[in-house]
Amino acid sequence: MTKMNMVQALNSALMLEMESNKDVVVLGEDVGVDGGVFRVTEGLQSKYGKQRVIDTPLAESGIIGTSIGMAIYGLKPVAEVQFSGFIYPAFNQIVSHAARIRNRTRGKYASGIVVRTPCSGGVKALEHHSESTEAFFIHTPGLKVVMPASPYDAKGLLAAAIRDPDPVIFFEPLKLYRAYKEEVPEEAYTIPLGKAKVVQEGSDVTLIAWGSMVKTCQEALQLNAQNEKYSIELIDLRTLSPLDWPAVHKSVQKTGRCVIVQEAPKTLGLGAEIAARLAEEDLLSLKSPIVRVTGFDTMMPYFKLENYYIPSPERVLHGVKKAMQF
Amino acid sequence: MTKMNMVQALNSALMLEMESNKDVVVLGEDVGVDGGVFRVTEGLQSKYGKQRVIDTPLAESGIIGTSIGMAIYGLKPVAEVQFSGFIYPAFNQIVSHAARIRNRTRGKYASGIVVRTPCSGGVKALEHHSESTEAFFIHTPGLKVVMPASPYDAKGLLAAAIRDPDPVIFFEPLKLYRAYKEEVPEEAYTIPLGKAKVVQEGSDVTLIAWGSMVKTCQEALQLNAQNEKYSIELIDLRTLSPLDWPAVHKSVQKTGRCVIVQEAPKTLGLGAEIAARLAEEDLLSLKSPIVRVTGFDTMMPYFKLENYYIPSPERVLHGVKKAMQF
Amino acid sequence: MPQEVYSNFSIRKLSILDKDGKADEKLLPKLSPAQLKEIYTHMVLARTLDEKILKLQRQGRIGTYSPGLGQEAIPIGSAYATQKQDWSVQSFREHGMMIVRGVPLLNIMLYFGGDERNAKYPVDNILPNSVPVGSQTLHAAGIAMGIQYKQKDAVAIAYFGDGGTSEGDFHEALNFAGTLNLPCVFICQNNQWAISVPRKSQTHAETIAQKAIAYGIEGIQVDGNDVLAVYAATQEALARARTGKGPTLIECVTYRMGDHTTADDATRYRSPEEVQYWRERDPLLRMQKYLLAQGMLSPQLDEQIKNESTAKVEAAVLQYEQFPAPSVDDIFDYHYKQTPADLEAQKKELHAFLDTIKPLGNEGEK
Amino acid sequence: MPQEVYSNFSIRKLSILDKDGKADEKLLPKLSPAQLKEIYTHMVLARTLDEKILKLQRQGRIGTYSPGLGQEAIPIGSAYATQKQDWSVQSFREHGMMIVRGVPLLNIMLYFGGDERNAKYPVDNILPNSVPVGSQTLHAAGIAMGIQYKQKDAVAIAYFGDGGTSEGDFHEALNFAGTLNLPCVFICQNNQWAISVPRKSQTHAETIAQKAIAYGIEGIQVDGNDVLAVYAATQEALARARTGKGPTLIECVTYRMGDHTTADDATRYRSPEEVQYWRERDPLLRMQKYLLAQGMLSPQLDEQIKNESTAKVEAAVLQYEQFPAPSVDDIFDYHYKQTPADLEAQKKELHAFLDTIKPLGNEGEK
Ligand SMILES: Cc1ncc(C[n+]2csc(CCOP(=O)(O)OP(=O)(O)O)c2C)c(N)n1
Ligand SMILES: Cc1ncc(C[n+]2csc(CCOP(=O)(O)OP(=O)(O)O)c2C)c(N)n1
Ligand SMILES: [Mg+2]
Ligand SMILES: [Mg+2]
Repeated sequence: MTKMNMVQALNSALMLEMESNKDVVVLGEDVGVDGGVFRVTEGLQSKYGKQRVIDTPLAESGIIGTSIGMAIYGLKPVAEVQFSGFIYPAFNQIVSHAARIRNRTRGKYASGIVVRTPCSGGVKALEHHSESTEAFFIHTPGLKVVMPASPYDAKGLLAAAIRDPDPVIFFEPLKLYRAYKEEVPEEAYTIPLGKAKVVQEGSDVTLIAWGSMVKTCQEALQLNAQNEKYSIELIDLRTLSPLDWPAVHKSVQKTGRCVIVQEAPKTLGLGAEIAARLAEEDLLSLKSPIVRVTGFDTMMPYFKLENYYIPSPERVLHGVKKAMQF
Repeated sequence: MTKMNMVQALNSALMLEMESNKDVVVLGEDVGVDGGVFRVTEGLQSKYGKQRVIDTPLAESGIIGTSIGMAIYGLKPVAEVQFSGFIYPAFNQIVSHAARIRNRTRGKYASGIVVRTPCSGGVKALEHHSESTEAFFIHTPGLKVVMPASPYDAKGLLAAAIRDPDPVIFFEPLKLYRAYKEEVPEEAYTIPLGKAKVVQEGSDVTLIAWGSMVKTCQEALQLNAQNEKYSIELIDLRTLSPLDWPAVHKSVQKTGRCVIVQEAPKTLGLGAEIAARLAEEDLLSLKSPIVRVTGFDTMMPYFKLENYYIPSPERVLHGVKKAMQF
Repeated sequence: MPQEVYSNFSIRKLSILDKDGKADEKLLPKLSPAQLKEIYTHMVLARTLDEKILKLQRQGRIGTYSPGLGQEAIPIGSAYATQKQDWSVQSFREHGMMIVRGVPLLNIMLYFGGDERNAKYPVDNILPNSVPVGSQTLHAAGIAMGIQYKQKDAVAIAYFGDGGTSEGDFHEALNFAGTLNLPCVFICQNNQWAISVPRKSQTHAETIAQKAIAYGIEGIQVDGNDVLAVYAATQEALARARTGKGPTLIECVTYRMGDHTTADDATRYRSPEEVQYWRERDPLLRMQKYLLAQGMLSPQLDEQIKNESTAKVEAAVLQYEQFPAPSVDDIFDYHYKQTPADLEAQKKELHAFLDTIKPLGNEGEK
Repeated sequence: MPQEVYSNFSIRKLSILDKDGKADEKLLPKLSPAQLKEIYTHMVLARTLDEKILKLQRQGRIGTYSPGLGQEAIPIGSAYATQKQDWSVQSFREHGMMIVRGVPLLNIMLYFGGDERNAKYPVDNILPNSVPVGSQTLHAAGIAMGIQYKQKDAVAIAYFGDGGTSEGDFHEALNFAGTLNLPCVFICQNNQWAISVPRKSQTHAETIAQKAIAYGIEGIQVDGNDVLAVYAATQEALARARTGKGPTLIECVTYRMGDHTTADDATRYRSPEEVQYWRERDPLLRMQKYLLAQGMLSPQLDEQIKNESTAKVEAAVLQYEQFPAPSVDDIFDYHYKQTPADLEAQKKELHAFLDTIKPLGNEGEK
């Protein structure tokens, strides 16, 4: 065990998966000599060579389209899109091909690529560098979508994504990259895709979050511990598609209240699907209306105002109170 | 008044808007000499010339990107994307630019383009030709999203979209293009964006649909009239973003039951947002769980199986029964 | 402005059989009479299949179809130059390539019959029809990256139309291929039209071949109605790619003799004279004339080849029409290696609903 | 394979001031001494601003910054050739263009201060920074379509980097411009690097200029550290576009003397020798030497220009730092011409929440 931040944990996962599987190749803009603009791929090229860690031309559709080709050929490409706000040029390749090759060929070929991409705000970046774009991919059949919330999970989930036979969009909340360190095993391990984590148990209300909002919720729990002292159950979804519905269902069956925290714009963010499922399947268990604490239906504002956009611990607690005081 | 099918109604709207506003230009693949592969733009080029009705190279990002430039310059481009399954190459231009130019320049410039695109299935087309992609755009702040369900609405909504100062993604359900004719005024008129239509009043349950699902629901109403005879209120959303929430709210307040019918994949289709809003704001009025009757979380199957994917009148009624018999 | 010329570039052009089937002897590729007859036989089969599917479509027995009429020399000449380990990445007008590489006619028909089971080909290294124009070129580049990484003796061929060269993905594919020196061949079927848009409205470049210059790679323009020229140019490009000398863009100049698809009516936008001009340059007739003149083909043998083609096609039609309907489970079962629980639940729900009603029709089986 | 040469193409190259500031007299554009001094003054101001913002960034007084250090000749030389009605469509390294065209320094600083109010420029026909690489080239093409439709005497200029030429949008923009014969000029700031990726890993083409051949349009390579060559080439291209003769691709060869942005550390991937080589080709020093040698500039005047620049920049910094914080309403109020009801409700909800807590900090005002 050693202390790692999320960048180190991700880097460790890449190192180990490349070590154990010669078919894993890494490609993207600046992933080679520079080690990625956030250093997640640092040291990979010097260890595994330029044929396996490829600095591509600046073209996201090219990166994903060629990754699909490599996956069909039998390799396991781990592509980096430098920021999730730059994934859109590759949208056609992801939605029309990566998500569909297996189905289109009745399983003869598959495009089990991993697309790593930093996401979300909170680090005072320029426009397009702080986007929360997960909903687009959750709505797309054929993909899996993952977003870790801690260094430990990041390493285990990335390893699982790389070993998974299906295409995975792997979001890395850049605010968490260097936010803190925790104990992370040096050896390889996986955390199963599709399984949420109960971060804290509670009985009054279920709080659902993913990515950097998990940490925000943990801060909200601390505020709560000082004041209201509600018994809050916090769930970190970890995998956003397929959703761990049983985990959500079980918790809300218990608490009867649900607050969903999401940084993305409100309308048709993942919170909508969770609320809808609850309204379909758990209506009678609900003691109070579902509450969504989210970004607004606007673009992420430039950084002068981003802290008003991104749900804060205070805003989360405000939402919890709303659910509790109903 | 004269009888028009939806293609004729849309064509009439384009003819009239081009007539009254010299800044309206039409561009896309095959929109000129050929009049569009569905003939929606038929006769425009011979009437308004090649400078105003432009057959572009085969490049959707190019079509939308140049439309944005024209809109910034002060024109009103009405771009056609040949099928909504081919809108993805333009996704970056739509999400990163069309939706944002006004905000980015604090209103100095705007990109009030109209993107017309046929959508949805039911006509035995090839892969990618039957997609329901509206959710991607509803989740994107800065856009408006419209989908007419009748010839009359198609003409009025397209005229309104062209006169609207904001970017509008205008979906045309291709199954309805020539499905039937109805009385449509020959002169210009508009139907306001953002307003739903109560197609039929009822008191037992609210049925919400858009695009070609409205017709499917109308067929379900006929089946219902023969058998169960529930009092069903059918709402056609017409504009999907911004959503006419007051219309939905008012109806569900009255009926206490809600069935949402959508052809798109279930997860994070627009139905999710409507259900979520109801779970947030109308929980106490709900007499039974929300029901979503939708496409599945798969790609639209090739046409041999498409009739099992697209909600049928029978499946809609099955959903209504589920809500009523709870 | 005064200037200094910095660099010069040139684009080559190749044609071997002229429109009357006379060959430029010194350019003839090394092919035995048996091989030449085999190529011709493939062309006849492709044409026969094309005409048959068009008929089926008119009778409502198959869906929208994109004929390859008049373009047979390109997929067939190029595929004939490939080796088993090479990859063919098609667009949607390369049925001739599938024929050469051994994809059963049944699979070709199933695709246009709206049946997803079409694309599980019993032969390898061929990707299915790719509808989003231009996008498949990147898959070929990616496969070539795989070949390069594994140091294999194979090449990836991408097919696309003149319209396809306008898409951003075409650019990115050629740029990746040039920059990474990939074993890749890009074959443009320049059939003069992208639905109703003529070649000159696709690009202001005089040739498609010269687009190679933008990527610092080889480019050549070939008479695309000359199966021997297509074969020779592909052969050369494959050899170049196989020996690490990088990618080639081959522009094959041809003509779409039919409508864009059965949903199209080409008389709306082009003249009968133009069609007639190209009919006189038919790649099949040209090869036939050549073989007859060389004594490699007799009218009797020709007749026999045509009869055999018809028989093959009719047999495939029978197979197609007797093919059992797909199961509705097929909608769900191939999206993931292991179908997620929620999707399984959706499948169950559909079954439960179907149990409540009579079947919708004979399109599928539950 | 035997061959016939089909077409020949060539690419021109232009350079006027050599690295020591000596001019090729016969190539000199017609510019008065006052104009030459004005160009130089713009260059000094751009450099002064750049250095100041870099300092502010290190002090945490402004956000991530993309310096234009060493590339001043391109945005300034090209913008100096424009007329008021022309459109400038920038990427994110064209501060010099904004200076020439009259955008206040305050606006430039506000952008990097994360303040959306930056881009409401008081001067017209300049689009704001465009971050998604390559995408803005299509906006320039679209504006040119507008100009063409309205038959106006204007031209749209698009700026982008060497990296930008790899994106599909670049391809589509040049292809639209060529095909539709648009009044458009494409200016590539080829500064040898796209973050850590060197030019040769962007494309296998020897020059960026030769990419013009793919679109059948004019292409020229220019010494991008020579403000007079940039001016002359732009002038020529603008005249061509203005008279209906179509678009031009201008490759300006330069060097990114600083880090990619303040978040980057270029020493990780490039050698000090390379940087030194280019430092000796500094566009600013070159112009200074030329003007001194011509007697159009004296050391005193030079000093004065520099002092005035510093004063302007300091004044702008003061403005920037005293600029009132934006209102949280600004998050909501500019997405639509008229804000939809649901969005107004979200704004209200935010206000209601903010009323329950103390302010988060001084980033914004409710
Ligand atoms: C991205 C995309 N846009 C539009 C279409 C609709 N479409 C199908 S084929 C075609 C024309 C293709 O022309 P070309 O590339 O020359 O190929 P050809 O049909 O001539 O073989 C168009 C516009 C599509 N399939 N994909
Ligand atoms: C579509 C997209 N992908 C990635 C990025 C991240 N990024 C910003 S600048 C840059 C390099 C740009 O290189 P170049 O075009 O040569 O311009 P330069 O920075 O050298 O001026 C990259 C990769 C981006 N802004 N947009
Ligand atoms: Mg074509
Ligand atoms: Mg650069």
